[in-house]
Amino acid sequence: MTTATTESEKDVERRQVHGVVVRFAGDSGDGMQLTGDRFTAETAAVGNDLATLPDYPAEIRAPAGTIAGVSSFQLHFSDHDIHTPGDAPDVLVAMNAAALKKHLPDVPTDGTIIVNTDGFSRGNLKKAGYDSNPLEDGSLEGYRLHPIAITSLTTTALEDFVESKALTTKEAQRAKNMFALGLVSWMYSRPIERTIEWLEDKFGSRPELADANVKALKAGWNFGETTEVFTFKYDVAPAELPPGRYRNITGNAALAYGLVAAGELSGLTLFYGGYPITPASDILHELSKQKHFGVRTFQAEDEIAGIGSAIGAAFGGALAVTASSGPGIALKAEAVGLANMYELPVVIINVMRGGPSTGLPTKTEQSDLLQAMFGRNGESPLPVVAASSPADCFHAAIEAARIALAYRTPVMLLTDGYLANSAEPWALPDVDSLPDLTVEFAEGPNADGEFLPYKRDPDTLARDWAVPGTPGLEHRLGGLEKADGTGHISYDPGNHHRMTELRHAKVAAVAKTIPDLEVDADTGARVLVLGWGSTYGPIRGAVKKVRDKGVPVARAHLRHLNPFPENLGDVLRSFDHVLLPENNMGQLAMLLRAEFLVDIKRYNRVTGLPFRTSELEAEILELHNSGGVA
Amino acid sequence: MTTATTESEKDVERRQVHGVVVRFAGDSGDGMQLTGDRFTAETAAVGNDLATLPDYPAEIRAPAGTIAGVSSFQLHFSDHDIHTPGDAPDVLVAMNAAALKKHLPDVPTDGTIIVNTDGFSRGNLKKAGYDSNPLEDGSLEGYRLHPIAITSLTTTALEDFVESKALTTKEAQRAKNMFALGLVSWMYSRPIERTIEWLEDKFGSRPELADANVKALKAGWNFGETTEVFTFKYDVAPAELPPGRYRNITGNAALAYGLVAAGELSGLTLFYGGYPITPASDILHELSKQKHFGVRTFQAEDEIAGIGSAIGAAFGGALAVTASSGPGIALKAEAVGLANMYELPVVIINVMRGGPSTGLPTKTEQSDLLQAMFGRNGESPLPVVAASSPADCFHAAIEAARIALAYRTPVMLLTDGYLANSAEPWALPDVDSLPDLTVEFAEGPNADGEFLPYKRDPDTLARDWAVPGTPGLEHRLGGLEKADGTGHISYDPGNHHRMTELRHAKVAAVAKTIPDLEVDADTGARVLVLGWGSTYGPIRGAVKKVRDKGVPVARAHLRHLNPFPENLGDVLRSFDHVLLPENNMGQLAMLLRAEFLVDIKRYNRVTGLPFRTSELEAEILELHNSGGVA
Amino acid sequence: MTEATTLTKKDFTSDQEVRWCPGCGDYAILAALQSLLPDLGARPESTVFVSGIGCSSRFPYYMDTYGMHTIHGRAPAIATGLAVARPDLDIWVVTGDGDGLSIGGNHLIHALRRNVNLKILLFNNEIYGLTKGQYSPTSRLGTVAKSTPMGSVDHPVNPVSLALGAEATFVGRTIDTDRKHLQEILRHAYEHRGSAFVEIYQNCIVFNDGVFTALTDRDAAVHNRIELEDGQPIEFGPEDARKAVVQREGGFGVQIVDVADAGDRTIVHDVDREDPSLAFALSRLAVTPTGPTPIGVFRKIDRPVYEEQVVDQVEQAVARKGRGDIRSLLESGNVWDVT
Amino acid sequence: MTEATTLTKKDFTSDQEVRWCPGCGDYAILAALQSLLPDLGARPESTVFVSGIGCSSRFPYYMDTYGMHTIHGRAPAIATGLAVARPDLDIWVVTGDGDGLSIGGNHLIHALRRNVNLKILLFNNEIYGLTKGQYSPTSRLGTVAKSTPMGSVDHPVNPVSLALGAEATFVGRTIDTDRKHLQEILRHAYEHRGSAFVEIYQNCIVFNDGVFTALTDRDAAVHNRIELEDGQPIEFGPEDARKAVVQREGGFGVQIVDVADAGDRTIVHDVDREDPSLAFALSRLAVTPTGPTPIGVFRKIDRPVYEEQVVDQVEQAVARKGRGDIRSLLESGNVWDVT
Ligand SMILES: Cc1ncc(C[n+]2csc(CCOP(=O)(O)OP(=O)(O)O)c2C)c(N)n1
Ligand SMILES: Cc1ncc(C[n+]2csc(CCOP(=O)(O)OP(=O)(O)O)c2C)c(N)n1
Ligand code: SF4
Ligand code: SF4
Ligand SMILES: [Mg+2]
Ligand SMILES: [Mg+2]
Repeated sequence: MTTATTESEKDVERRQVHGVVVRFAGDSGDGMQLTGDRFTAETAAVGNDLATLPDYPAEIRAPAGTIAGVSSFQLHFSDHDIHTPGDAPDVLVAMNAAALKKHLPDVPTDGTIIVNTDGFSRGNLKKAGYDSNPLEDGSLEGYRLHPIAITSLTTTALEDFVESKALTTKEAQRAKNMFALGLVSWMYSRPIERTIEWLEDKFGSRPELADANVKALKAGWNFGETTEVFTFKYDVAPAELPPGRYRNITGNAALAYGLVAAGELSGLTLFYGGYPITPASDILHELSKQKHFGVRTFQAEDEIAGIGSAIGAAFGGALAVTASSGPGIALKAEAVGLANMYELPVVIINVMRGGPSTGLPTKTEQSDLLQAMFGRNGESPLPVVAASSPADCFHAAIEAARIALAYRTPVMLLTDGYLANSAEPWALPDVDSLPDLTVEFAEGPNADGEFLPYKRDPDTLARDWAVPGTPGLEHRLGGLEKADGTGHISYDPGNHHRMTELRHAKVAAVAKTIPDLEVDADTGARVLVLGWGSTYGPIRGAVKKVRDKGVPVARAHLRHLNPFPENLGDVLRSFDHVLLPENNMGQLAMLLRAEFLVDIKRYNRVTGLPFRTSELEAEILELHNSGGVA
Repeated sequence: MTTATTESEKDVERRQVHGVVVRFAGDSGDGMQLTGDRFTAETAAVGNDLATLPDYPAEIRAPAGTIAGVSSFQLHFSDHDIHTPGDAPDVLVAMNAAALKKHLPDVPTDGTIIVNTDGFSRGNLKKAGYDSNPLEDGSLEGYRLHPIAITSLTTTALEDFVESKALTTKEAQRAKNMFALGLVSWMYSRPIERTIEWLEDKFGSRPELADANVKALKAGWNFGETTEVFTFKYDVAPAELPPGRYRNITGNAALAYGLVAAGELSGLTLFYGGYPITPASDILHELSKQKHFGVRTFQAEDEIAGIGSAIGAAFGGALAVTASSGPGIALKAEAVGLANMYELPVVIINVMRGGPSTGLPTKTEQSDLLQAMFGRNGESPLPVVAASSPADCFHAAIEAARIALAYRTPVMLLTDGYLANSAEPWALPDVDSLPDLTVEFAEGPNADGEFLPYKRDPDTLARDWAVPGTPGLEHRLGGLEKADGTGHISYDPGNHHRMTELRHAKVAAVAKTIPDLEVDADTGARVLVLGWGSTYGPIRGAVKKVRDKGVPVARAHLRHLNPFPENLGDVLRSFDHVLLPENNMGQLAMLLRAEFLVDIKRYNRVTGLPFRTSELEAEILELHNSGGVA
Repeated sequence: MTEATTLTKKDFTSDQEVRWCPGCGDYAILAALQSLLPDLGARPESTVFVSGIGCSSRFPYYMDTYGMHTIHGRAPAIATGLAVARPDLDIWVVTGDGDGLSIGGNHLIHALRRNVNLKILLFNNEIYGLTKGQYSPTSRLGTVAKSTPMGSVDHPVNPVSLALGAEATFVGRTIDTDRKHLQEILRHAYEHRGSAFVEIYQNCIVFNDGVFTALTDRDAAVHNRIELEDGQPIEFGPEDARKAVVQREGGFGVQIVDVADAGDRTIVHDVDREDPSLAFALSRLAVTPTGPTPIGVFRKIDRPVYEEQVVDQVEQAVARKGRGDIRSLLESGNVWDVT
Repeated sequence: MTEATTLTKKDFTSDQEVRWCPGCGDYAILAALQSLLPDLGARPESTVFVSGIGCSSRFPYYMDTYGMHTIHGRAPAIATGLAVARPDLDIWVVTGDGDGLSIGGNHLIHALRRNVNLKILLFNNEIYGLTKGQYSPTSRLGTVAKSTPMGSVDHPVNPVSLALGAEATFVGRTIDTDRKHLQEILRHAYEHRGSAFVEIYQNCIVFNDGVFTALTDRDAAVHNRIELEDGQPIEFGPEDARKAVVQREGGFGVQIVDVADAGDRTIVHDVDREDPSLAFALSRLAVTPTGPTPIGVFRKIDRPVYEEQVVDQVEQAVARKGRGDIRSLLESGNVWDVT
């Protein structure tokens, strides 16, 4: 992990490393997510490539000091291209006993552990379920352990504030996360200037809090610099990223930006109707800040009203969007069918989480693919698109909007809890290169002086879209089967079969406008690792490891899950083995087997966490070395 | 069709035929469904085998006299085993011009047509879209046409009633369907005594109406007997049905009876919570009449409350049932997931209709299979059972209840609009032969003095079911992932994967208690015709036709769609071709291809109607004669 | 169609065959609305009818305007999205007692409290017509219907009380066959800015004939129709048996007395008071319309319209930050350049 | 546990760690109920807590009774099924302002109108706590929350008014931190036969701290708490500034005046009048609890309980037709024998 080169500077030795995984862990109230976010920002500023994994307890605050209450944030940064937040932390910062207890199993035996000894009171130990103090009973032998009284050091640093009553003791203690951040920033040579600016901005209305936090931050930094505890610090050189302008972005933010962009690119008003649900709520939050783009957000009374309002807005000529997570998508099913029958564009986003039922709301999973495909009554096909990385959510959103608008169809866009909350550096796209999504509304009769709302474009099979306000094109839509062309209610047997086929054909027609699946293959590769969605990072990481061992392998990643790219069957048949890792029990595998009658080697884990590269590496190697053709 | 033998009796010749298909068609207000029902009852009394196909306009009354307003009822009866209501009517009774216009295309050119000439006024012709009167313009040449002024003959027969003001003219006219029934009953030598009794019973409170209807009925009969119009009548001998006690039954009634029986067999209170929807409402209606079985029915405010109430009742220890059709099942999806997580028995019935969306509410379709399998968020497997004929709904309901209770799981039971409303003679089962469904509730601790609600039976993997009121077993269920055993909330990664696997394994375990798929195969059969659900009748009919041609063929029908019978893969692989006709676009075919990687020849039609035996016959023959192995 | 044209009923009548049972109350409502719309100055191209599922919900097909026949119970939600996207349109929602109060009750109350500019017509026939006769949330106790062979045991809901409890700004009630009254109430609803909820007693001749005879039967009606008129004392009944609605004596609420006994206690109707208590009390005079029953406008107050406020915020944001630009959106937050 | 044992709070306290934020109002409600239940004579084995999703809906986990943490908004429907299947149980529903009034509003009003024997506690914190702070249907206008950076524009709903509009037979309101009042209202609710709806003002210290200070801040509370007590004149406020609730002068509804000016017009509270108009008018004194706000029992009337009537019909049917028998069911209608 740390192929260390050393140079010395003053009495602190500097070691050059290629990549590090740091995990901050503490109580929900300890501000670990914020610490992680700031450390990420500092790291981005250095120019490293990075990937993050926030992990917080399910929605309710658990009692302070318990394992259930532990919140953590992991950051992987490096001087080269990376794709995952890292399998195991090189450095664990544990702010209390519960944090140590929960995360220790993930730390390799030679890993570094920084513990806040003030979080190891008798009460803390008990709440964490420790019988004896691990800091004292020798159970941490082998680890590079740094026990530091972070809370006390912080309050000492902030004594003046407390004495002058500018701060309560509690407020002073709460700055301990900044101490930890300062220390780790020193360890990895991260600049803290931006964090200082950020603190000053954040606490603008309470400058004493800003000052105190800055002081704690600096105290942490200085603690590293001045004490004997740390005899070396690390440097991680900037990664050689392609030139461009970069920012960090989480999946949900990128998705929201993609929707805003799609609104601009289409020239339509962006309408978002939705009901809060973890982990999709941030899309609503983000969009509600973008009112100056003309975005209209509607927090509906439930998910059905969310998609209902979107359908209404689509009828009115808006770019209509709704988002939710699995349980909410289930509720939308009937209305998705209506959009299907209406043949109106609606983008439906599912930020997938652990299921079934309420499941694991804050954890990631890919188990709603078949729901996306089949979770409605009747033959109700719709295009399905998936995003593969946090930044990719931007482009996936635009692609979903493109299909919806061009084909007049509801489109299901799949992301997940991991993509939603993780961050990565994003090379900002050239805005001028984004696709043109403009739509032409019907403005007059389309058939001998009449207007037939179900008259179709011969290529896309999209029907004409006339919006209220257009004189002469008055028409009525409904969920009952409609006569081809006129759109009137029809119970005719032949018409129903024909319309059913047309709805399928329209979705199939999307394939003509999607690129062939690209395969990144080594010569001699026997195994193709296929992925979709958020397994992109872990698969790339694993494939790199395999390649680093000199083993040839191939890799491909699907953006479109319905319809598939036209070359997919050929691709699958051109390798001895196809390995398909999914964070579900084999949902895409089922679709592929049914479609192409090819065997697929499944690798399925539903743990609420993304794959580790190491487990995938092992699977690839095993398959590569296995005999014969599957 | 009518391999006629003739004998003479008086001046009316009697012809012996093996089977006849009669279709009554008229305006929604003409009482065609009632006429059909009575004709069915008479036919059952004669001991013929029979099958019916009611077909009425979508839910709203259409304007009188229009094609949209035509309602029809088809009855197929014979002296041998039959399985379908017949492809084409031998006799069409058309009460007005619209009825003729709509149904004429189905009548073979040598078919018999009885028309009510009073329904061919200028207005009638116009509403039906006739430019000239088909009774006069020669366009019906070739058919055996019997133009009869049914309405006038009826009112003439009832003159006295009108004169004495016992009846209005309108009421007198409304009895015309009884005239038609009397006539057709005469034609086919059906006894009308029971209908007379029935009329007397039905109009008990208005004896003058009963008398009038009886008089019209007899007038119709006498018209056949005395006029010169009909020179022969037909006899259809009783079918050689297996000995036993018989009754006619529709699918919805049989289903309701099966549920009542399951309640009795399990010793649990039957609770039904549901919201009306075509074509499932009759299950609620039927059950609400069975209160003397202790059945508690709850007409909920919507479908979600329907299944919600069922889940609550199941927690309370009832045999809990909900039913709906596609759109309503879509709404239940989220709650089905909850039942899945709770691992409580709930029988969920989907009487499938044409989709997507509101679709074709009164028409049949099999397009909700994949919704049953996958229409929820997360990995949420559940057993799926389908009924194959109206009477089979009784046994399918008991089987669904058996699985639900034994495995503590929601079970999806699929029937469809065709099964729901069609009738067939049913050899009543021996009540003592019905399975024992008794359940043991947990009554005390199950693990070292503790009660673990998620402790499982090692065979079935069913968890222990403790109901409120039991002291000491207090426990809480929830939709969040639960720890194996204790059922407490658990976010543990490994536990989630394990529980996901357990939920799959539990459903898979059902396979151990279901019989192997039976194959009805001729030696030398190359083609296996596989079916599920209501295609049973058409497939049997088609297979019989193929066999009658001396072509060997095999046939098998699935009751269990998840899990499959254990021998299914072997069965599929043991024929050159598997033909799978479905009233959807290939849903079971997809599951089979994915599961067994075998090619399946699909035959898919979604017309809102059951298959015709002739189209399936043609498919089978074509496949049989085609080269090679698929 | 240009602004200049004078429109007629025909301009609002579609070419679709009307498919209700002969004698259904829906016909009268349809005809009344088709002939009223031109008078109101409505334009077919900027009018949208949105309905759920039910006999009543077939309504949009017969109007030559834009229309959406949606899914069961969801019309108010769908119409809300349309209103937010297109505040320029005239949007009518047509629903039934099952569609709007059973499966769709929640969307209804939320549209009302938000005051979305929708004219919501609830055709109350106290039955599920389309599914052939099950009792509904407005069916009176003991209703024997398909699913209640021994009579219903659910206490019915009073749509006017419910709407008032849900903060509705406009609440009215009228009757299918009284074309004049119906058109008058619909006119008031149309002219109200915000959600207007109108309960229309509608006779289902097939499955629930005659439940409103207390108000529609000529002889009974004179005794039972309490016509609410803004600014007028609430009196009703024939000249020789005139009644008045007064504050309940020695208590709270309203009660009916002979005019002679009312003295100056007769309540003067007042639709635009902020406090809905009077309107609510009036709605309690008849839990179901079997006796004296108020019809007319119960409440009509001013409150900002939901979608206008949404658009307002958008405009304010644009005014404050300038029209958004994708490039600057992407570059918001910390950016860095790699060269 | 046998009948004889005297139960204590401990018998109703489960072994699960309570997971709310420190300082959350939910703790007080939990403790109050755990200690009240033994007093009421409730038994853990015949008590069931049913909740939806939300912070408040975690409640069942902490009660050592039977419990169901269900899905968002559906608790009243699920509890209704349980009640119909098992009328012998004590069933409590715990819900939030989002769970019970946003997604679940419809199930709530239907449970209330049916008068299912459920004790429904709505923890109103005017916010979505669990999803970290979006405004809710009870949030006051202009609430700046995660999804409303420029302030909410939806007019809030008043849970008490809504429940009354939905024909509820018991409606009460109380406050998380006033243990005595809370327990008293819960006792009344428990003793009521039928649906009892209790709105509990509950402070969300993290996302909406202090919205109820008008009633919880000691100094403000004396001026603002209008404690409704059956049979008592409605007066409130400190001795030196005592106020009374009277019929509105020259109009309809209620208003607040100085006691001195009230004369004999002070309204005497009366919970069991069939007409809910007074209760409704009282609920309008405070659309949101920023000033004088009534708490206590608004309404408590007798009406047959839904599930008891369901069971009644079953018993009547058995009495009339005899206990059903499958064989005769199958043979009902026309049968014939083939030999
Ligand atoms: C999701 C769903 N559930 C149920 C139905 C069946 N359904 C259609 S209309 C209706 C009730 C109609 O009653 P109402 O709203 O009063 O309208 P009416 O027909 O009386 O005008 C029902 C239960 C449906 N179409 N969709
Ligand atoms: C179907 C569904 N939609 C949305 C959510 C997300 N969700 C959980 S609780 C909640 C609202 C909670 O608010 P409230 O009922 O007021 O409870 P509180 O947390 O404030 O006690 C939401 C939106 C969900 N779990 N399920
Ligand atoms: S069933 Fe009733 S409501 Fe429906 S169309 Fe017929 S009369 Fe009208
Ligand atoms: S978020 Fe609010 S309501 Fe939820 S536990 Fe915390 S303080 Fe209580
Ligand atoms: Mg109705
Ligand atoms: Mg809340």
